Amino acid sequence: MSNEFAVQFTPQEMIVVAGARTLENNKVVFAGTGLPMVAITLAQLTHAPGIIPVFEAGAVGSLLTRGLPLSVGCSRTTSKAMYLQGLNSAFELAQRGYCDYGFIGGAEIDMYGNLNSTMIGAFPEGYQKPALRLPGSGGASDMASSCERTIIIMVHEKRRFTEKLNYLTSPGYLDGSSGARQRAGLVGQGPYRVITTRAVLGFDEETRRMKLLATLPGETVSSVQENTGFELLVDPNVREFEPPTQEEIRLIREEIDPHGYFIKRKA
Amino acid sequence: MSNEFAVQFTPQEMIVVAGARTLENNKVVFAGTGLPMVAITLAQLTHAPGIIPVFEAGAVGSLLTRGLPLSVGCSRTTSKAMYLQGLNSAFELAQRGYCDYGFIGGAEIDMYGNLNSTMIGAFPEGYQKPALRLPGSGGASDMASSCERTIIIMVHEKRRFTEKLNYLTSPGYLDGSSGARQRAGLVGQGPYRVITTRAVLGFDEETRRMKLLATLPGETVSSVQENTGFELLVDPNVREFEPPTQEEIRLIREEIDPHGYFIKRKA
Amino acid sequence: MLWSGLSPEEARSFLVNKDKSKKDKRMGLSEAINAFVQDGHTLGLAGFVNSRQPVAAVHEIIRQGRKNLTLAFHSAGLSAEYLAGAMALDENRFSIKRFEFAYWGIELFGISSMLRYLSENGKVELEDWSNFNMSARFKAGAMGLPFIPCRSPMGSDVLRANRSKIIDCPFTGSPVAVVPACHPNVALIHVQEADIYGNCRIEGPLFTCPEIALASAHTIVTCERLVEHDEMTREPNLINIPFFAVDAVVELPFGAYPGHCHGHYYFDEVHIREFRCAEESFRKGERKALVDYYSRYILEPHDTDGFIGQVPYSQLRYIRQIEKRDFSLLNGK
Amino acid sequence: MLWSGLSPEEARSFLVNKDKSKKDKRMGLSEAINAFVQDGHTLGLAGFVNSRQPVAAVHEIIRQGRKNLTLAFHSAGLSAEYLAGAMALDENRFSIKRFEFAYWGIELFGISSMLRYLSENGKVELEDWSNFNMSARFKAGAMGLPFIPCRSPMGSDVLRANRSKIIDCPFTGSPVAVVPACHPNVALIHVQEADIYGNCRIEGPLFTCPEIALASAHTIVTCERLVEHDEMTREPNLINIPFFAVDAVVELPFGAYPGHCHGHYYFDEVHIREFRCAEESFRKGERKALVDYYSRYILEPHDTDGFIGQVPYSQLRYIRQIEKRDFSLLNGK
Repeated sequence: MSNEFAVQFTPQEMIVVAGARTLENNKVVFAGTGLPMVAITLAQLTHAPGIIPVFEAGAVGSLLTRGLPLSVGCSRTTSKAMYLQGLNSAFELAQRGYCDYGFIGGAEIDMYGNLNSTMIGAFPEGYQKPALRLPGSGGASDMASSCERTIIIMVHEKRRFTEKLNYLTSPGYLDGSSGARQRAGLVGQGPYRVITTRAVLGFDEETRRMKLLATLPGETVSSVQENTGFELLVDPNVREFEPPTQEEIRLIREEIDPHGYFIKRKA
Repeated sequence: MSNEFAVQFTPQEMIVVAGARTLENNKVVFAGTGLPMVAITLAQLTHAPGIIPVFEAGAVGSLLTRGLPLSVGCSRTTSKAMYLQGLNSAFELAQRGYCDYGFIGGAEIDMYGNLNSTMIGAFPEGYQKPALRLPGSGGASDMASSCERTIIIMVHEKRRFTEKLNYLTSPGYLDGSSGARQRAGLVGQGPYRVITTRAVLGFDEETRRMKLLATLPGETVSSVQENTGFELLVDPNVREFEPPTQEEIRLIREEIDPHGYFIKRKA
Repeated sequence: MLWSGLSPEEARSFLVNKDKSKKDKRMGLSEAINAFVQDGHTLGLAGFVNSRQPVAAVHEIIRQGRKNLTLAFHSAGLSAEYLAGAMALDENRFSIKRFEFAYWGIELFGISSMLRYLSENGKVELEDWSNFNMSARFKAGAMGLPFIPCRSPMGSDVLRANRSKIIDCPFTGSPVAVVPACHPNVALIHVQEADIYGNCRIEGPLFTCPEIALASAHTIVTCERLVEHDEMTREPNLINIPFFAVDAVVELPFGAYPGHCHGHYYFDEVHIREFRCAEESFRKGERKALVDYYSRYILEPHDTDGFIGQVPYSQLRYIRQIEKRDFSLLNGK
Repeated sequence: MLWSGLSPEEARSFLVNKDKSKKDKRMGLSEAINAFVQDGHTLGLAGFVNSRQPVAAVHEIIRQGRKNLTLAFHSAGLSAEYLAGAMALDENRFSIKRFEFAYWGIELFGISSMLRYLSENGKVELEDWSNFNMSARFKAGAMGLPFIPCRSPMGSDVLRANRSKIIDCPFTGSPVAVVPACHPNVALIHVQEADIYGNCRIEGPLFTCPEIALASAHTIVTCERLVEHDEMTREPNLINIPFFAVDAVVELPFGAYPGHCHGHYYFDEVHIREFRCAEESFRKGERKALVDYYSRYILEPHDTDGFIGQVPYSQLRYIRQIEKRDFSLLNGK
């Protein structure tokens, strides 16, 4: 039964399942707060028990079996940790090359996988008085800079998938030109996947433009494009992403986030 | 009785006593191996129990009551330590300004308090094939660079007190010109005292040249000058340094270095 | 070049001239804040988001009132939020001039009402950094370096919104960002354990607390409990902040409440939501809830014990219980 | 620019492509040296002077023979001495091309016979650094930075005898030295405790062992004892080297003998003097004592247990006793 597809699930549950499935076993994953933590926990409980999480507050290699952390600085990130220092140490591990993936979110994304989590308004002139002030980079821009690849998790709305960011917080492929990241001095290779409430996307190797790889249940290539503020490339083998299994949904609802901290029961 | 002067003592014992008396209570002293460790132990056991030693291997604030360390990396440096990291941490404390004094030695010294502990031979052309190769800088040059003041401990021989060093390992006042250390990028103020087997010396504030402050028992201004390879300035108030007390000698011989590791019984 | 707090040269000479002896540094919180925190100062806020934030110290600063502070931190939640709320309520009594920071929010509990209020109304200067940037700035300060290289976030607008520079690596020729040291006038740090001399033992993630302590001119430590000096030195490898980087030690159980303190208590979600609701209604134009909150929990109680005394015992018991139960499961002790 | 070992770019891509999974890394010492140490490699020698030096690993390299190695360390005693002695005895079997170092001597036991022999005969390249320089170079490597600033020893000849550069601080304008990262091909590290995955717990001074492990392409750890993984993770704040920086874990009691290993055994002065006498007579032209020493203690025993078996039990007992007695006095345990 448990490998049968679930019938009812929310977009947040779908995104967590898609995120978890994207993670390879035995890789080092530098995780931002919120949905990435839920997805890593799900992956550790299913196909990827050997994932090695890194949290910017300091914990490395934890098993997230002590209750879902409500923050990357919370004590639950330290369960069975194999290294426990602080922010400098965690970011230096990424800068050195120890972190295969960074797993982050943002408020806006452009076609080259650059993210904004700082402000809505005019930059630089309006920086000191933005229309809407967001929390700021945190460690996301550092993960995007120095983890070898980045996995991005986003709510898929047209205003968030935008031609031009209000502010570039976390570097993706920058202007998309060949070697742009290297010229800027970045060491990681850049964005690998964008997991959204509607689709799983990657990036074209030639143009570094965002490319639709799979549509989530209920979506089509054109529904995804309609909800995207720039033109998507579409993979010739674009496919329909498999829905969550009953077991995945059970794990999320009963074991990982029973109180619905990050995964609300209603969409 | 114990505050009476000792009658018999060796030059090494005298130098350790002079070194210990130079140390102020409650100051942070970054100590090199050998005689500086003995002098700090003696100071902690006499007038300066609050001295805070720093050892480059990592220990800070130790009480040297667990037996004389035979190395700055030895476990005896960690007794009652209040911080215990590694080399980077210790040198960073000095670079930051936490270390009032660095306490070091060398094989050669010039009139500006620069030291050589690297090689005898022609530099740079003979660097790869020196006439005599010494152990090298170790942490001495770092202490001389970044501790606020430096106390130097030396065997006083003419060939060691030289007009021109074979190699400048640990910076003193460099060429002696005003502001030379600052122009070179050094943060500490430079040499404070030179404690030798014959004398206690300081530096003239105007010229930064070495200046005789006190002669050790058995020495005179001219005997010190004769054993010095450059012209010494002589303090107008030059005095005779008081001999070791019986108690100081007892501490050295019976409590601090009973096996004579650093303080040989014969000169 | 603006050096908020101390310049590298000032920071060095301040420390050189300071008494670094091992002495009893116990103080009352009010006395410590009064002695070290002055108008115009740059404060280094330690902790991380809502974990081990120096909440008690921040409340005391609000009680005493200060003007034109600069706040420097990587990621803060409650400590920045409380200070900003005090400014929002009465700028003549308490004010902040400038923020140097990477993230300000309350994670799970939402984005910051006060960051929105102050910035969208143009009331403060903001300087934008990444978490690594700010951590590296404190680290450079702790190391006695005027700057340190940091490879992130190159190519971003963050580096255009701050004082970092890009140089070519003298060895590889590749571009690399360099960030200037940060030397706050005063560091505010909450830890689990300290001795009377200021040696501190942090359990769990260290965040950037040791670096902030070592980089600052003065450091005020609040701790859940004082431990005997002999107990502290029995395991020197566990001492994270050495005594000579600390100026005041204040024993204050629940000093990070309503935030989280590893091994002692978890977040109090109930209280944090109460505070955040009051702030959010202020941002939307309704002052009363926030005025009431500050009166009841910060200004009228006079001290931390008074604040904690206002919190229902059941909440305190619950947050201790869930934190300690997790630990006993984990550690088998 | 010469990058002995790996350049920063090579070091990054090597690590990126490496399997970093948590797996059982126990190996025999001979297998580990054979797998990772190649001719022409740069080896990072951890420990400090004669404390926690990787003596057992170094002996095995001598047994297997290697050519044209570069040795990088801050302060070494025995490990450099043993390798250099092997070269002095037979350059066709074992040779060192280059040293990057700050101090090479045996402290109390005198200056190095082998440094004198090799350098005064012009047999090796030397690059001179300070202890802080070398520590900072490993630290830059561990941090993933191509260089790091270091304020010492400015104005000295040391900085003229190496590849460091002086730049003007981009913020203060003052001159500051910058030193290039050091990424050895292989780090050799001896610790007290490790688990089978390579997590290491160091007791006492850390020296620069964590930085060297994190900076190197491969790390071989020898340990006094293997501990259970669950015991190791019970106190994650005490883990100094994380598993993914380690490639081989070899349980080898007395792996730093005749040097000192904090908490386990003190220097064996008797044996160190025996070795040093043999070396010093070699330097003065008499080969036999050194040939005999290497035969008896390194080549014929085949492995570390064989070497330790050649040492009188009374010496082993004594050095354990004085180290452990000191600890029990100190810690009351």
